[in-house]
Amino acid sequence: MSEEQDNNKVVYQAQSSETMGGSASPSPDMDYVRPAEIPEQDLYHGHSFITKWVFCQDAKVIGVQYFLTAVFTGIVGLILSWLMRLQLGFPEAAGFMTAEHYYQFVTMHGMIMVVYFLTALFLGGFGNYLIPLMVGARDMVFPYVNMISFWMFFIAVAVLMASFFVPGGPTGAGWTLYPPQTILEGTPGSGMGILLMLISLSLFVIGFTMGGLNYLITVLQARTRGMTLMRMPLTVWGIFTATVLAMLAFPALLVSAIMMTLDKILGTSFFMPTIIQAGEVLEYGGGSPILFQHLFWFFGHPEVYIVALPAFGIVSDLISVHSRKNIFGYRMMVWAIVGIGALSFFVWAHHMYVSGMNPWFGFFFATTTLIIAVPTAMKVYNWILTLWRGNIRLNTVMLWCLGFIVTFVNGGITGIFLGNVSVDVPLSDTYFVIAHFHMVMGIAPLMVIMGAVYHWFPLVSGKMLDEGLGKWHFWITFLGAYSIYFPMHYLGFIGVPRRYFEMYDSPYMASATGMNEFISMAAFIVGAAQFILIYNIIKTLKTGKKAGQNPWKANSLEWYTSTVPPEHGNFGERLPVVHRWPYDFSVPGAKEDFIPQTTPPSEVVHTKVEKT
Amino acid sequence: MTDIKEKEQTSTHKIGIYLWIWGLLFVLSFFSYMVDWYQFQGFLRWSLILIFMFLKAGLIMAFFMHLFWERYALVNVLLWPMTAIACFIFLMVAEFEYTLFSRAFYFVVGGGVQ
Amino acid sequence: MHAGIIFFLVIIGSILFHIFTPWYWTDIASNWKGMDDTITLTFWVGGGVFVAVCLFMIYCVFKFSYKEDRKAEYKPEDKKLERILTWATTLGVAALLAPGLIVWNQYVNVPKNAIEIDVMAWQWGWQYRLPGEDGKLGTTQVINISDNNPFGINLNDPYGKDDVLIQSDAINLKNNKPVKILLRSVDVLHNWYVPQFRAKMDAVPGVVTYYWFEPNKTGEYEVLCAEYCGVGHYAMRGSVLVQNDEEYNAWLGEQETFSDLIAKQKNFNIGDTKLAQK
Amino acid sequence: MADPKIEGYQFKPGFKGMASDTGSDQTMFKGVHWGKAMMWIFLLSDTFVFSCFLISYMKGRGSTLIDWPNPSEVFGLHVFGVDVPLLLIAIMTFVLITSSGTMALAVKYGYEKNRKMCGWLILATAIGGLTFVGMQAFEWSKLIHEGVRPWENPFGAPQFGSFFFMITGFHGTHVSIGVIFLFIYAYKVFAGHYDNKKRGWFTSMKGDYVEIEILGLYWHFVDLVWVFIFAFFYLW
Repeated sequence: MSEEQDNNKVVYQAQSSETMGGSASPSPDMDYVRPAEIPEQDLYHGHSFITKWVFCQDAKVIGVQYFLTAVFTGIVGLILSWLMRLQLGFPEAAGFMTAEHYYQFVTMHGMIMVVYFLTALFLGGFGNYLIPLMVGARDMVFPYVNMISFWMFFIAVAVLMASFFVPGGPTGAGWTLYPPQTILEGTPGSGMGILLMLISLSLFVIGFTMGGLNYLITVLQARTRGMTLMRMPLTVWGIFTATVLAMLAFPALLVSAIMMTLDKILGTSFFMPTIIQAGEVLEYGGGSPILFQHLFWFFGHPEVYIVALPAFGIVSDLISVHSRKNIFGYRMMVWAIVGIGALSFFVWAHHMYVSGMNPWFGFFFATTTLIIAVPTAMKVYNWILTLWRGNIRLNTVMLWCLGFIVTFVNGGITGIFLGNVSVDVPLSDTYFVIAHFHMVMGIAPLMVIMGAVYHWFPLVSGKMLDEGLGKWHFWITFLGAYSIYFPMHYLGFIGVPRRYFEMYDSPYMASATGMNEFISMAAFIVGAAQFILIYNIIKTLKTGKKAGQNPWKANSLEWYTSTVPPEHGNFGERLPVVHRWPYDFSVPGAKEDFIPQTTPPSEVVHTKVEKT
Repeated sequence: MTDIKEKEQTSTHKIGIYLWIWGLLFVLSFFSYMVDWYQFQGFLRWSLILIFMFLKAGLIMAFFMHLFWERYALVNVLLWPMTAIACFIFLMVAEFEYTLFSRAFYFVVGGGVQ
Repeated sequence: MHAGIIFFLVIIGSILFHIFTPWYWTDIASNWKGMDDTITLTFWVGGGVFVAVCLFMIYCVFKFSYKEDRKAEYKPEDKKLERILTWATTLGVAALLAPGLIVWNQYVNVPKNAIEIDVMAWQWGWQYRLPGEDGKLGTTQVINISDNNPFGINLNDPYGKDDVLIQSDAINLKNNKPVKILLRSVDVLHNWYVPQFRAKMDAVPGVVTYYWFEPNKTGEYEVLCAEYCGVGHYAMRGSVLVQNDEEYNAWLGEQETFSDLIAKQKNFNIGDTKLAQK
Repeated sequence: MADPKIEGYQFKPGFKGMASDTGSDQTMFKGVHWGKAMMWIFLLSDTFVFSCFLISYMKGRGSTLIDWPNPSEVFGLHVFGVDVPLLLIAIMTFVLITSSGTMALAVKYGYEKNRKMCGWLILATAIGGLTFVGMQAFEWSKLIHEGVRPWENPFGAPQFGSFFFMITGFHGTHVSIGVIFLFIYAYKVFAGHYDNKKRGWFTSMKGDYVEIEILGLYWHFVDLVWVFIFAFFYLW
């Protein structure tokens, strides 16, 4: 054993004896971990304000930058959704809104929430902050590229927001941007609006590729000693797999954006067949609109899982920590994440059952889609089986997790409706679809984000968020959001089509008026409730109580940094050495109900540890 | 990374192998060109084009890009995602045939063929 | 504890909402009862799983909420339980998938005796074309469309001459007779959707798409556009009148054919590509 | 490359090795430099970009009713009174493969720390790339002169021009970026930045000859893509 090895062990023994108390006699053989393959990372430490906080190369600062920018776009998206609900619930009060405005709001709301809010928040925000900490790295492997990644994202957001102020306004083509209408006169924002949208998306993809390479290589090549892939927290697994999906799915978006840009500005006909509009034959011909849909959904379906998988991972960790129990079936959880990720590339056209594609695809895609239901269901079982015989802390974090389970199962079940090809026929393009995807990839991931914010805020800021405010925040959000989207499914059953500016002159739809008013009211309240969190954060930063190290008594490495909040370089003098998975909670024989990942086996020989 | 490791990695290959592959690539490119020169048509043309293409691609990846010498962990990570592309290609072939049929039938040929 | 109670009330509320909801699907008026049945099946299986999972979760919240002196169970894996759950789920999913695929097989295979109807969509309206006595529709091209040839029928196609043209957003259908809806669009995506018939399909410019159904209840129904097609999307309505044989035949007899239209127009000029204005 | 030696790690061959590499701690790709792993993953992503372009091309070409122009004639050259099909493209292929070969040798000499040889070979590669871009510019101008535009062309389906300019343009952009980097790295090699571990201009990280292999990977990829474009666009 090398000298370095010995030194290292002294350090972690000192560290872990604080938490574990006394231990059995250490046996050097059983604690052996291979020496480091890679020398210490060469880090650039910022000195000025600019290099420390603006063009910063520290992944944690970049994570927070991503987080704040994404939250800003999220608030814009929220306001847009309010405006939409105002029109749908109370059209008289929304007299200022024309159909053009409405469709622009719909489009921007969708695009912002899916790409610029959820994707950026989970991968850019949580990914940057948590990956290096959780795998025991000093920083992301390419800090400089990581910084550029954020600023590309920032420019992409700026370009997107600029489209609100150009002549013609932002694009109103629906977030799916289906040609031909996207670039034709009959759609609002078909001039500058759509161009800025496509440019912004391309910038996002480029910026994201830079970030994504960082996340992947950090997970694959920069783990600390002892950290095998099967000892990584599920959060890292979720973000890692989502990043793999992003690296492989965003190319399709980039390609379709480039082709559509060329259709728009050069008059090529990739997606444009012969078209007559307003009595004139346009200079297009021979293109195929369905090709765009295939490209878009080849990106779009993995995109759904890019949002969902990090949420799956994070919620697994939160549930495990707060029910003081190991995650049930860790191996199954990992394989489910990987399996869902891999399968997500073979299901894209289930968004296109009634798009006029080759009808025989229906059989293939319905089958692959329903196969995905199996690993997803296994994850749900494992979450609730983790609660089973746990010791559940019913704090705000756990409430968000429970809220996630309810909304996710609800949305997952309606997914089986929509994935099963002939069931999809009557329901597609109706409010059922809206209710489904908001429940499953709007509300459910949002619940996880909120839970994660309450869980990791003490790490980021060193202070505990207020529990009382947190509970109010949760209950208003959960009950409100549930009462928005649960009844909305039934509007879909009636057959109310989506993307209707107004709809009340059809006899069977008139009954939906009252429902729409109710949904709108709930939407206003839920939206407003999010400001409780902002208030809570401001209040906590000013007067909150100190969190101290590891307030939740968690096992994973991010809570074992040299300082709280962690400084640049994360772990002080020596990197931690990992000896076990991060879920050793309530191990029989252990003194406390948790064993940190850094605890060597020799210290816990008297416990009945089954998995390391 | 580490200096020690780099020195170990410098056990590079003999120059001969690169020259061989280089030569093969020229020969294969020449063959591909001959496919056009002699105007082979139909199945023969397509299969020859594909064979030469995959051979060239394989040689470049395996030797110039060193995949032949890389460990399976890396090779598999790089090659498995291609199944998604293969699936995409396969389905888009079915899709363009369907589109072509639809266009030809409803816009040009019509009921006359039945 | 209150958390568990509220979650429980949410689940109970969901069930009650489903039982007492005044919002549910419209009375079906076509042969696609199979779709409704599959939905119902999915609803019971899925709803059952939803309620079961949530109730189990609530039970755990009541039973296992935090106590200082209790230690949670330590059991990283239970291979047997996981295997049982996997197979049970797989079976359940297969049971839902099978009827779905069977119905889809009917959906893509149009019966031989179906009447073809050409539904032409544009921003923002519909018009229809029925085959004439030869039972076949003529071919069309978007570039042929003009005031004189509102459907863009190819003039050299003999099958097109007797086609019945209905330049209105209202169409009549014969009760209990399958129809094959051939959708085409001259500009952007549209979708000819009657909620009571359940079926739908996008109209895509550049190709012709299809679906079929058999109306089995007389009456008038509203047609909605179900694929976003620009600012007028929400106002793009039409109507369908399902009639008995005699009424339908009487209506059909009054309609103009393409040859009638040609005869009516003295200066037939194909080069003039003005879309018929409504 | 032969397997590097890693203290305390037992290398196994083939799929067994894959399992043990994946299951081990610290790194999954044993002995693979971070930058090299990054370049590989980036190339994987870029492969998807080009695949999507080529798949779109297949779908577009396959579903058009208008005849596709015969590339053999369109890209033919009239030299010395004979029509030679695809002559320019054949030369371009030749040039690109030549540059790929010089790059492969540059990587080899880089690892052998043969500064001079490595530098000259990179420079040769850069010049090859530049020649390629130049010929592509000539080809573009010739076609534009003949009336081929992204939205129309005199030979047949309008998508021909669209896909031609888009795909070769995107590939040409890759080549151009590669050429720029080749010149930069040639300078860095000649200046000895990798021998004295000079810190980079932007990233302030120390350089190493492994960067030549990373650059080489990119350059071979560009060549690889050309193999596919050559087969699908010019020969098919």
